[in-house]
Amino acid sequence: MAAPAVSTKKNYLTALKEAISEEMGSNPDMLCIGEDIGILGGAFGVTDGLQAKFGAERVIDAPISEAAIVGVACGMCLNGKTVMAEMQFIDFISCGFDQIVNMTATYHYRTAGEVAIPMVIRGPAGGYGGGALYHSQMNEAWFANSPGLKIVCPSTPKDAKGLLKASLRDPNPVIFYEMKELYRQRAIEEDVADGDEALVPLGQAQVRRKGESLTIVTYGNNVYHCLQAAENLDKEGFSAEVVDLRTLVPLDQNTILESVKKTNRLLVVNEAPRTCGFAGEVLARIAEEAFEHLDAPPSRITRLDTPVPWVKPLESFVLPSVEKITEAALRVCRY
Amino acid sequence: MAAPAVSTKKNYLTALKEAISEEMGSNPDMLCIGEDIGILGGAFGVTDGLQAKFGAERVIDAPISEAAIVGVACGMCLNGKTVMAEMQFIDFISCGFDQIVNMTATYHYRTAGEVAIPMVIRGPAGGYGGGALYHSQMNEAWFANSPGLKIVCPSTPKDAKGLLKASLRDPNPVIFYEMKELYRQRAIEEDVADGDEALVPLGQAQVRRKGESLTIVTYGNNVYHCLQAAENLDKEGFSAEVVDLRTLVPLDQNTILESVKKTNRLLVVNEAPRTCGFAGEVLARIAEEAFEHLDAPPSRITRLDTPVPWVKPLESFVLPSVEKITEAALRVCRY
Amino acid sequence: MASTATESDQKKKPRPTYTPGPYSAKLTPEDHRELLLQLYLARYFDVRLIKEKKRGRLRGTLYSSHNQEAIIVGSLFGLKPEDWISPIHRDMPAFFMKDLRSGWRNPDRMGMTVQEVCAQVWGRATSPGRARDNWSHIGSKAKHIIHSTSMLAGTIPAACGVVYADRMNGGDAVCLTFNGEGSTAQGVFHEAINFAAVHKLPVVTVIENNQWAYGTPAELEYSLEDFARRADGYGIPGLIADGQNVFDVYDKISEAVEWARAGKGPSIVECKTFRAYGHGDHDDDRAAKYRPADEVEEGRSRDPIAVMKKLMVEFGTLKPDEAKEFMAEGKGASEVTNDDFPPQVVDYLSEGVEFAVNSPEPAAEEGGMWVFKEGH
Amino acid sequence: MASTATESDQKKKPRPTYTPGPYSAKLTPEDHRELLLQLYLARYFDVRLIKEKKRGRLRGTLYSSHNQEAIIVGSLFGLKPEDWISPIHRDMPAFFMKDLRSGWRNPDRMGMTVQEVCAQVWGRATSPGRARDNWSHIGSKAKHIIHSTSMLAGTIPAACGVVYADRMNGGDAVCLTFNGEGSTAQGVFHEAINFAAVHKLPVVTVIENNQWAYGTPAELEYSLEDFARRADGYGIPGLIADGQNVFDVYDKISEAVEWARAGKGPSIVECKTFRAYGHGDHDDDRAAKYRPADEVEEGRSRDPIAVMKKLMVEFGTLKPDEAKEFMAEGKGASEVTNDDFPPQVVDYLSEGVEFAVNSPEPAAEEGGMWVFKEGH
Ligand SMILES: Cc1ncc(C[n+]2csc(CCOP(=O)(O)OP(=O)(O)O)c2C)c(N)n1
Ligand SMILES: Cc1ncc(C[n+]2csc(CCOP(=O)(O)OP(=O)(O)O)c2C)c(N)n1
Ligand SMILES: [Mg+2]
Ligand SMILES: [Mg+2]
Repeated sequence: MAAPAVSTKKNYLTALKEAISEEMGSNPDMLCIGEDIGILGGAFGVTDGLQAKFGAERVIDAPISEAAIVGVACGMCLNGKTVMAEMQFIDFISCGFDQIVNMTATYHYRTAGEVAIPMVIRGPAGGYGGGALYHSQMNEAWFANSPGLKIVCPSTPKDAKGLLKASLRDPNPVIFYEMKELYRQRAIEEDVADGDEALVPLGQAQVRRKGESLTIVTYGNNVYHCLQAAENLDKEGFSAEVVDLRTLVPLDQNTILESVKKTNRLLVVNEAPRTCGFAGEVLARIAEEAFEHLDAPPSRITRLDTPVPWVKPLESFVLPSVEKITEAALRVCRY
Repeated sequence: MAAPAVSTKKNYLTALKEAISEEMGSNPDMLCIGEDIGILGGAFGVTDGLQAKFGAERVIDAPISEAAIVGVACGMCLNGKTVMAEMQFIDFISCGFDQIVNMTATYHYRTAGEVAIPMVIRGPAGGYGGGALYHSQMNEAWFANSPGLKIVCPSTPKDAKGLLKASLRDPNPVIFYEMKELYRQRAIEEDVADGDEALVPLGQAQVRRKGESLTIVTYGNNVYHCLQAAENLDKEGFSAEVVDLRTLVPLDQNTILESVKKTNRLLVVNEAPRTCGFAGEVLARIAEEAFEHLDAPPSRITRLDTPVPWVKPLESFVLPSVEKITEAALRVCRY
Repeated sequence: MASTATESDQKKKPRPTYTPGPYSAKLTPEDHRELLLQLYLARYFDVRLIKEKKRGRLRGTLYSSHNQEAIIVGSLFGLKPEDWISPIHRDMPAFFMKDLRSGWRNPDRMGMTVQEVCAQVWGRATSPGRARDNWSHIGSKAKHIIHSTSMLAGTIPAACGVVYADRMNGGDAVCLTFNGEGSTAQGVFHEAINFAAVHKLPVVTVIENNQWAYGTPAELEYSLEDFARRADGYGIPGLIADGQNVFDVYDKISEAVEWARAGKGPSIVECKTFRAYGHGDHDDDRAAKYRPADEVEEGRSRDPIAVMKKLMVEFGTLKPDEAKEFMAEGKGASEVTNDDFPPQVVDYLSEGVEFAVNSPEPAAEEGGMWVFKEGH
Repeated sequence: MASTATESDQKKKPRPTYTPGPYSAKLTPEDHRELLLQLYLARYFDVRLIKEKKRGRLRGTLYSSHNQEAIIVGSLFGLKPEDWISPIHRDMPAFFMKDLRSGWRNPDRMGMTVQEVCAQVWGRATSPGRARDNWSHIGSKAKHIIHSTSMLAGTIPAACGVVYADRMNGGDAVCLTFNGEGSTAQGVFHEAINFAAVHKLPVVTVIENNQWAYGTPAELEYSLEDFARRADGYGIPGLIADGQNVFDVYDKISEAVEWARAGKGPSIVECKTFRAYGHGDHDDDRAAKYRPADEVEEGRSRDPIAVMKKLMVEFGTLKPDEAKEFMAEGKGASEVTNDDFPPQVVDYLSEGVEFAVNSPEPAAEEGGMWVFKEGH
């Protein structure tokens, strides 16, 4: 018997690391800035080895100053650079909020196109890990309501790499949500290409599972909850189509519309607070655009309108779960 | 012929001024803090005369430090005070963002009810005045997606006074959006009561106009655009019901539902960016809750997903107008 | 009978290694013993939690205050019960050490019980925040402890507000905020201290300068060596204390507190120290790589318990043979046993741990509660 | 033939009121004349706009730089063309005065044309930002001018980023950011200056201390009198200039710029001045009430043009009778006429105004454009 081939499959975190490293290698005008990204290699290790490879001038260990991190990055971009700015946790983005929504997001608009800001603000995001109020946030809706920002949230290693590379080549500021609970998840490891071949364009959703009875639109970690719920549905005789948005802004509305035109039912799932969250936005657009195609009320499963509490039972109570999604999906299917 | 009686009607700004002054008078534990609110009396004069009346200890001219203004107010509330914190323009709230969404909004939640923060953050908001990107914002959706904050936006002098008084008595933090274009608008002046009689409870929408053909849900300055559009609709043989939300969080869903159950058609109008805005939230809720009652796709007119540009033609291009609302309403009615 | 010191007497007497400052000079021998006990208590809290975690009884990250205990103990020792504090991640012992002088088991003490703090560490319903937020993110309005968020320096504005309100009410409470040196780079640090300086608010900003902010050395956080110099930009006093010497911390903090209570305004007290291990226990292995071994050895060379004992022996408030009891100093969690700590310390904390272990988790539905305060 | 000054000669010669600093001492008589002309130009811009508004040709708020022109002129005069600047609301003339030394009408000048700036004031499609944002919120990547938002101090981080990038590219450009004294209380001011200090970035923070931030006096913004002292908290130089004396501004800024260009890092230059009128023209009437009349009189007593002329006469670079020409100094917009300004100033600016007036408004559809950069 031959020895089993060594797996070349990569996890989500490695994929991100490769994306940054490859882009740094091919773009001499690219810099990275963030807290503890150099000497330490990042709280989670996404930038591990980067400073050794590209030097401290291009991989900057910043003071604990989120507003300066974003603002400095913005100035670098204004002067011709491409910058990856890391938030140690995406929750801390609130401390640099004004520099993002008012300085960076609007730069192209207010200069009538003179200035482009090719910046990616990325960081670990999302709940399910017991991170509590300030290490669990999904705050993408703040930025979706702030014109001028693209928003990306990959769910697989391939997408993590491909979308991050595409984001780093995009001439617009991108807020990039990484699902920290997926960083080292073995079950989702997969082959990931190198270089340009790895690119995944922004603005394209991906149908993760074909189905006829119901369209479930989601992104990030919730993709896996939805896929599991879809299996539960199978047992009840319903087949769910699961659409992974991948990019939230700009939204790939067509893929959702096409799916809904086929299934005539919609459930949207995300883990952000319900009111004014992105799930509501998807729901609203489909209600507007595909009203005639809906055979049941469009529905959403989201975090409750609460912060993310710490201990497991409380956290589970407020976040979407396979059970909650299954139940809601069945309700929509049986309507 | 007798001399005409002197009008006792008050404008929106005077109503706000009275609300603060009355509450300061009846609540010795109330303070006010903000930029230029004391010596100057506020950029628009909402706090005119307040420092002379209540002293510089209770009416604080703060440095240009929005984060400190909010955070200091939060600490005062933690220690038993009620605080009105003014943002000179609501646009600058982004500079105090973290202190609002992470420190203040969550205080009650993370202390399991031990601490309440009776704070009102208020400021001039909204477009239509040529204020451009940073003096025109309606950023209520950021806060609607941040659990723990109430959100209020009055459209009339009575509501301005009554809701501000109620907000100042509410034990929760409230973000209070004042429509600066209404501050001194003569056409909306009205009699405004004194003291407790003036109170308008939070969480109750107001039907501004009865109608049968269509429900238009809106708030703030857009109420007047919708009322004008409703008159245009009359001419076309449709009667629109106009619901003024007044309080966004908590939302008076019942009033909207009852109206939609009657009219079977929904148009939501606001002047914030479209994606993840509050108009989309209302639309989504009604699509979920009153699906069977809708005879036409629910629809929304919002600002385009752009900043608010400066010069008139550009500003008009991106903001809702009577024409745009009329057109959309007709489309919904004729569907 | 008076004796005159001869030259040879003077030679025999070793030169004191430290001269007590004006405040610490007034401490009684009992105070000395209490301070030493408190140092042991803080240390024991730290190593006990590490042991509990190794035993599998505890999840979550631990941010060790090992080697920094003199800052917590020395800062809190001179406060009045009604003073406020605002601890951060590395100050967990501060929650139950506040107002410890009113009696460790005094139910009216203006500090948390060790039970409450352990319940928080274990994530139990008996935590002051009912385990809704994690780590050091607890507090108590009743006990005058501000509840922090994760956002560093984020409570300094609240500290200003708390004492502003207190002053209006005729009080003279001071608020001590604890901060790592790295967090002084935050914008809100500047806004709050500026506000405090303008209004002469009694806020004392304690900077625990342990040379590192997670994986970033101090020189990449600030352009000067002494973080106390941040005070100069506001025209407020910026004191420097030896963070390994509880007497010196007590002296400098007392000076700042007196200044504050006298209405002279805020100040900054930088306490020089060194983080013994990783940023959190998840970082121990990496920290061993990113920090040079000699720097770590040098940084840990002055264990605050050892420093304290040595000084007490010098001052004559501890007998040399007593100093050889309870040898916790210089040892990590894997090396110490309960015998390395005074029994009253072990007992006190054990009560807290057992309380926590036996406390229930909060019910799931609590996750949906207290978003808003209802019914007023 | 050398002559020896007698005692009586010395008596006759009046004592100089100001001794030129090391940089201004090197300015030529032509430089003096150019500087004076530029002061007139800045002043004329201000009064001309007020007049245009009174004539009804202009809407929007005007933030007057009257009485503060020496700061703009003196700061910009020593810069290299490729240096960057970041002006704010009170610095409108800076946009077209940058690199004026390369020739007022030189098309390759690294500054905006007066046409462009006037087009912005009038809200025309020919504005550098196509009138999408208002007031001073313009800039030019090509001309090295950072585009500000309204959020005060909000461009200092970008200034850091711009010069960081330039340094990486081998450049030695300096960036000058202009700020009111009130805006130094912003958190982002602290974060950015701290960052600049750590990385020794060539950023010079000019503080125009005009004693008031809108309706709030400086003592409620800061606890010290000299805002230059903010520098002390970062260990960077904090210089103070007489903001009414263009030579002194030039000296102190040149010192800071040389320091920056030599790689020694950032600095702060506080220029003491006084706001002549209201915060904006909408505030003129109220400002007359909230500011004591004697304070205003005192604050305006040293008109920068008058100060300049007096010094030039002393230095012998302006003849006493020339000093009586073009008497704009000390007069408000309602009092001056075009005769109070040198004709080349009036002509230059008039070209800008006429260009603006005759420029089209942008088309409505532009409101929906350029949210994202497309097609890459
Ligand atoms: C605003 C903000 N940014 C980033 C973090 C992540 N973070 C947590 S602790 C830490 C380092 C803190 O260093 P320091 O202030 O020196 O305290 P120490 O841990 O050394 O005691 C960082 C960067 C945070 N908590 N808050
Ligand atoms: C972050 C922020 N908060 C508030 C304002 C509103 N505002 C505009 S100018 C101003 C006063 C500025 O004073 P100062 O910095 O001294 O400049 P000056 O107007 O005196 O030149 C204020 C409060 C703002 N533009 N940005
Ligand atoms: Mg530290
Ligand atoms: Mg000023």
